[in-house]
Amino acid sequence: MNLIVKLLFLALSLTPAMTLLTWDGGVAWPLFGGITLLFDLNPVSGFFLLLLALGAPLVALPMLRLRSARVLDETRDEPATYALYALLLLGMQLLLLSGDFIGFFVGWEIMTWSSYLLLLRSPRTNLEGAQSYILFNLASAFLLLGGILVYYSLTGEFTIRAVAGLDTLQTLSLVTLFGLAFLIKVGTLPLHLWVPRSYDQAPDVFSAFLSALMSKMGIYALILLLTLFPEGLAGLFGQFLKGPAAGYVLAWIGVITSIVATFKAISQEDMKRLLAYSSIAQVGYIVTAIGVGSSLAIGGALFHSLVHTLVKLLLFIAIAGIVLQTGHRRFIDLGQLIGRMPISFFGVLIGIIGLAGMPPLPGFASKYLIYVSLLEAHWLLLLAAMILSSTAAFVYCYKLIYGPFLGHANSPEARVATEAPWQYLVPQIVLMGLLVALGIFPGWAIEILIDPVLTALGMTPIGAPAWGQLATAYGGYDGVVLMSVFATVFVLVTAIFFLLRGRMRQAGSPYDLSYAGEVPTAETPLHYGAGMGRELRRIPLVGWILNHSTQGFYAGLVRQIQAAAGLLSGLYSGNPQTWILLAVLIFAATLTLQSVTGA
Amino acid sequence: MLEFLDSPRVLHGIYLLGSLMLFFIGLYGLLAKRHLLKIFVSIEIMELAVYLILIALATSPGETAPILSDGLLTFTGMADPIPQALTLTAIVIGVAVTALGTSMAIQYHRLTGHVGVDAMTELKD
Amino acid sequence: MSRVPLRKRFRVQTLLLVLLCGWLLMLHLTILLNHGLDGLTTGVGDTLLARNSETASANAVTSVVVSYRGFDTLGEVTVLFLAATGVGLLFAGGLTPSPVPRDRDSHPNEVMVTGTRLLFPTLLMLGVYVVLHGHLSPGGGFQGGVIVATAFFLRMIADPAFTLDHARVDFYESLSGSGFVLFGMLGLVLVSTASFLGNFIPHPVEAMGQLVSAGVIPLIYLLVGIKVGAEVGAIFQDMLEPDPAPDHALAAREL
Amino acid sequence: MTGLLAIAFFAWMIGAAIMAIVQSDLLQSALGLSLLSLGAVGQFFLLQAPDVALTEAAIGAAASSFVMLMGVRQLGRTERKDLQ
Amino acid sequence: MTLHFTPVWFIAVPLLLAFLSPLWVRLRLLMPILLGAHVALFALALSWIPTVRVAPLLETIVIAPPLGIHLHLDAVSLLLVALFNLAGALVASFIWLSNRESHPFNAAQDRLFDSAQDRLRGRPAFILILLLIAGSSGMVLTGDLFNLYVFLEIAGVSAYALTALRRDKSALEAGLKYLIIGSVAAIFFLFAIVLLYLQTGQLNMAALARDFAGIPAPMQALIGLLMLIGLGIKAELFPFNFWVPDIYRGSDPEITALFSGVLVKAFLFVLFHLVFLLLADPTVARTWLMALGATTMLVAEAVALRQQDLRRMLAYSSLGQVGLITLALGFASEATTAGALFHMVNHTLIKLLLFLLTALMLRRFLSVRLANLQGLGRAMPLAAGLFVLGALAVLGLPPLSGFASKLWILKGFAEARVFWPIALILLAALLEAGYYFRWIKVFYAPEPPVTAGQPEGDWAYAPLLLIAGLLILLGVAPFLLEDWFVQAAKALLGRGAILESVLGVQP
Repeated sequence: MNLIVKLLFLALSLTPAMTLLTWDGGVAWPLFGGITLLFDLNPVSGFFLLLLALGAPLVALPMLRLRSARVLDETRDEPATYALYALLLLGMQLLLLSGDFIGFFVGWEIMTWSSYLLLLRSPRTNLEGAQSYILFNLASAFLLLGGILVYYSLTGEFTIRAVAGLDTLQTLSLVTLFGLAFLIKVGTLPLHLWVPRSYDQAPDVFSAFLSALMSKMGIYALILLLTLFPEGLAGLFGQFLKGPAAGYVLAWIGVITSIVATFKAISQEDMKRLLAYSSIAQVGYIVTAIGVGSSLAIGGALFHSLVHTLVKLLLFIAIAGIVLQTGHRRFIDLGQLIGRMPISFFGVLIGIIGLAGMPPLPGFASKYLIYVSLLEAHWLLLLAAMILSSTAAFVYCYKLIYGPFLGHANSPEARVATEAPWQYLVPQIVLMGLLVALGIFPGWAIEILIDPVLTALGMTPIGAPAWGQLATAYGGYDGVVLMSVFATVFVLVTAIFFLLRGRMRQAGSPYDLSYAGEVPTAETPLHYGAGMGRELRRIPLVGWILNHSTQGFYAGLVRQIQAAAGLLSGLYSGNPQTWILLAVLIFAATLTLQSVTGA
Repeated sequence: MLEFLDSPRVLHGIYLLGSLMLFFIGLYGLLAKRHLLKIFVSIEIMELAVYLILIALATSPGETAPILSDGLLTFTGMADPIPQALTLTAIVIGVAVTALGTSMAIQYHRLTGHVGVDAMTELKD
Repeated sequence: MSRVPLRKRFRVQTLLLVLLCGWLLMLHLTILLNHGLDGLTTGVGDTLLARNSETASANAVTSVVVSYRGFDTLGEVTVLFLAATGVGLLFAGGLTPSPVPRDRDSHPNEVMVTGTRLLFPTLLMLGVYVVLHGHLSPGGGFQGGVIVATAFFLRMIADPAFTLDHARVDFYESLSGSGFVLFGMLGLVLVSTASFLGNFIPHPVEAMGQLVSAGVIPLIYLLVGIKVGAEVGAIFQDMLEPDPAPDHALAAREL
Repeated sequence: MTGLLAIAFFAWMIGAAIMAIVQSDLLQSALGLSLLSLGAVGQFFLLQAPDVALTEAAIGAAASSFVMLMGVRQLGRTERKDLQ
Repeated sequence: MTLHFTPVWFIAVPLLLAFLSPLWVRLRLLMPILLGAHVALFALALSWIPTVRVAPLLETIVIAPPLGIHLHLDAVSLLLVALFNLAGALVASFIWLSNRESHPFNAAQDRLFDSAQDRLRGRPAFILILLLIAGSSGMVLTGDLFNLYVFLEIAGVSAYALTALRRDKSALEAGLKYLIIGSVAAIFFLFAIVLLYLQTGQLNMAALARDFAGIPAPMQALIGLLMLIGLGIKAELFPFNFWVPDIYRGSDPEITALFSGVLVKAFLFVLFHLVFLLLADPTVARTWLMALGATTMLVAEAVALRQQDLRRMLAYSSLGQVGLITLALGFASEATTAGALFHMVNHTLIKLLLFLLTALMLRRFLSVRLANLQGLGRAMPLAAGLFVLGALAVLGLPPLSGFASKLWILKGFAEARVFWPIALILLAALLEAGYYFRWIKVFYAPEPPVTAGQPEGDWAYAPLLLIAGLLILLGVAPFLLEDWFVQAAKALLGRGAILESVLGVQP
């Protein structure tokens, strides 16, 4: 019985892939009053559906083992989880396939609430986390609906297609409503509050899905805006340097998001929170690229989406495996897992290389495209800021690999942990393979995956001289060569390491501080990751960023609304005479008004 | 001497004034008195005032009761029967509601010992 | 000492309420005296009055109440029925835990009991008369029904041994109520009237003023009389029956 | 004549209504209500509405007063016994 | 002698059944009759759809309008009557199917009150529920103003008595409050009817509509205000709806489901029916009503944020939806009206679902305060799941039916390029999400709850699952009923058609 449920679930997780492969022709579903839902596949949605098709089964596999055998839990509510996951996939497919805004909204909402209910499945979810997730996402959805209705009132239909002949005010209101909605979903800076909380509190495997795939729906929607306004962001306020002025604002939003999120990520003590902030930062890059809006930039954005999906799936699943096996999530409790969980180690290693955008892996290629597009637009300040954030990202990447895998094991569980179960390892291996393959053949990705999308958007395709090569006007590289060089170097270094390993000094205990002048106690956090945030706060600007958060603003807002509610609820006092008196007073006032004005 | 009082407009005016005074005396009682029975009394007074307005203003002086008796052969020159019928109905409804309300008040008093509306705070959150 | 400001405040509140009501009275008077004085010139009432001989009921109010607006009357009887149900619900068993028989404030004296026994049939007769002559003279089902109920009520007050059988009251209530609806349905079903509450019994105008006239109207009024009598009687009895001593012990335990 | 009678009845009724509302002895209050109903009976007779008058007498004066009396018996005679 | 199926059956049959209730008690048929009557009347209503589509059905009682009373069955009243009887059938089946074990109350309470279910299965409850629905149907059907008042009182008195059904302190308090405020509302309404009659000499609504314009303006305003107060109290509009949470909190949730699902809808219909019918140019009244609706919605949704008792929370949510419906009906374009009628149907179904679930929870935990429902999702997974479904539907999230109706309303506003109601509706929905999801979060808290009461009967879920199925079906395929709603909206807005069909004159 249980097995059948699980197999069925796996089969369901393959539905996006099935849809992608077997889709033929559009489907129309009449709703009412002339509203017809149109579903069809186009290159843009096809690209994102590909991501979903890739990710869905890879997340589904570890979902089969959500609880470790050590935790005794008598409730068997997995079928509900599976059902919600299937609903979520359904919603996302609806969203991607829909050719009209109502279908888009339906998919968007199904995605929102089913993911919220999945979020509640985690015992770690607290009220603030859950509420901020659903309220931000619903705010986004309602803004979207507002935008859709404005669109409808302007065009008289719900079909998603280019609108023409709007004046600035109309365009601005549309762009603001849609843009805000999508930016909330993407999680850019002032609107990101829900992201770290939910990625942190969600069931560990599901965080992978949230970060890797759901945030991409926001990206898809932002790109959709380009379809809606073919003259792009440039049409709104003209040019700034060599790029669109409106896009310049968007690009800065993206870059600031990525800088702040990067520093936030560095200061985290918790693996999942770190990954959450890193997600925000990475999505910030994509937003920047969309802001640039040139074909190179959009290509870069799409490529980076692809890479980020793969990387975040890999990292979150690997981390979920660690959490499953050890029960710990903070760096300070972990360490020395390199020997005990080697495959996870490689997973994280490959993941952070991709995340940092270092050369042999495709993260480099995508970031390279974005840099080049910024150069093309002559937005050099932005380029510098982005490089700053990109560089700072190395720090948290390093933390991610050092914390759990190297150093000392700081908790008993970490000392006895074994490799994650196969459900966690298979996706990791697949993802590693994909990342390496993409690293070798960046040109293939551009030609096969990205260029059709660009063509469909009406942009010039980037093109690639060969499958292994990436070429831009500012130069390119050959992935095959690069990968060979790095692989050779890696093999050499590893070989040397193992050859020399016997002579290296092994630290006996975590408190063996031969080089320090002080005697630690058991409370001294000797772990590398500990206290990094504290030190970061000494840097003037970074300290300011880390000390301020939007949380206070939203908490204040909630307090104000609650106070207003309390004030209003005073009206609903329980005395019938008060009710009657109020009614009579209103009656008298209106009648007086009437007789004064009417006479 | 006081013939002018019997002219239709004046008569109607008298009834209007009197009934409205009754109505607002009832309203005052409804708003000022806390005792449940007093509230029901006030409601009855208000209802009565409304019936009076209806019948008084629908009847012109000189009309007879709409009943064929003692030598009357046709239904002419009679008071409008509809307001009377409506009032009949409304009186019975009013008394039914009062009876129900009083029963509730009695039960409420038995359970809590309270007799006033301002003591009803059980439902407050 | 501390009561003075309280009382003062209380007076201010009263004053304000009086002012509010007075102001509303003023407003209503200005509107109504300006626009509402002329009474009715024409309306459905006059038309109905002119057509009243169709029903052959000497009492035009009765024909309106029972026939033309019989639907209202059915609803009104239903409201009374609902109120009786509600009162019965509220006073139904379970709330008077003391098994002691009813203990009145004062025991009725012999004169009163005898007097009531004499008055009882007279009142009953009067009630029945008023009901049966509803289509001829003032009065009818409601008034007669209440008179009958009052007769029983007086017996109940005067004579502790006298109680109404609940089941029988229910029976009359049910019979008369369903009879009313069935009469209505019969009017609907019969081709000659084809209207709910239609007057399907022949009612020649010539018979107007006689006891047997106006077709279905006296029958329905009789049913209304029984119904109203039973409802009001039930309400009276329900309100009279419960133990007058408020059961504070029970209430206190629940608090 | 009608007008005078009407005014007299109204004086009677308003007095009864004020009595019904202001009296803190609830028995007096119920009595006020009956008096008010009696006044209304007179008014209805005056207005050529004998049916309504009879109804008001039977239902308004008798039944309604009875209901009030039952209420007074159960709730106590004084108005403000728990509201001081 | 033929069997005439006429609208009068909707009223006559329940009355007959209620009057015959001692017979059903003896035959032990109360519950089957209660269910059967509503199912039969629902089926009867459905069978009329083709007829009514052609022309409205006029049922004369004794004498033709405008002299007498008539029942007016057009698309919109048919819709509402069908809805009311459906709601009655659902509640009846829920009461019937709930299990029979008595409450484990403490001893004192045990002596005081028989168990909740037994009370709901008794003869008084049978009569009151049957007539509550009949009264609401009558209000919707009748074409005569005073008859409307009578039905208003029938529904009102049943509602007062039903509120006090539990006979404990809170139920009696709620019943008394309801009775007082309801009577005051009825007096105001009656006063308005009296003035209307005195001014025009008519009681038939169509005739009143014809003659209303002849009334002097100050009088019109007075009558309108009196009606607004009377019906505003009954229909739960903002400055007059302070009684609602107390009453909903004090009565049994099964009963509250009917108040929120049936009674309010009937009063809303009456209010708008009168506005659209009496006023040839209802612009001013519509503006007022839209403002009232918007205020009702926002205030209720804001206050609901702080509620700790599920019944109170649902009461405020109900008020919020009433505000939304008022806002949409007040705008009175065909799309918003159709959407609002659709939303009425949805809201009835949703509130039935939620209140009946509350009844189950109350039975299980003896309290429905937020703190007592921690971890409900584990103790009653199906109930929690259905609650989530209901919450999603009331918030208007796809693919549930609330979405379709809200979209319809919003689309209507967008078509007219009026954007402030859209913004307010979306803001209100966000506030609503704020509290519904707070409750859902608490339901799925990991700590298991303390169970004190008895387990719910499995069969009680059958009507709830039926409602859930309907919500999904109407959400996925609203086109099934689309035509009906459009017809109903046309009927509600079509003043001329009503005047013509009743009086035979062109306005």
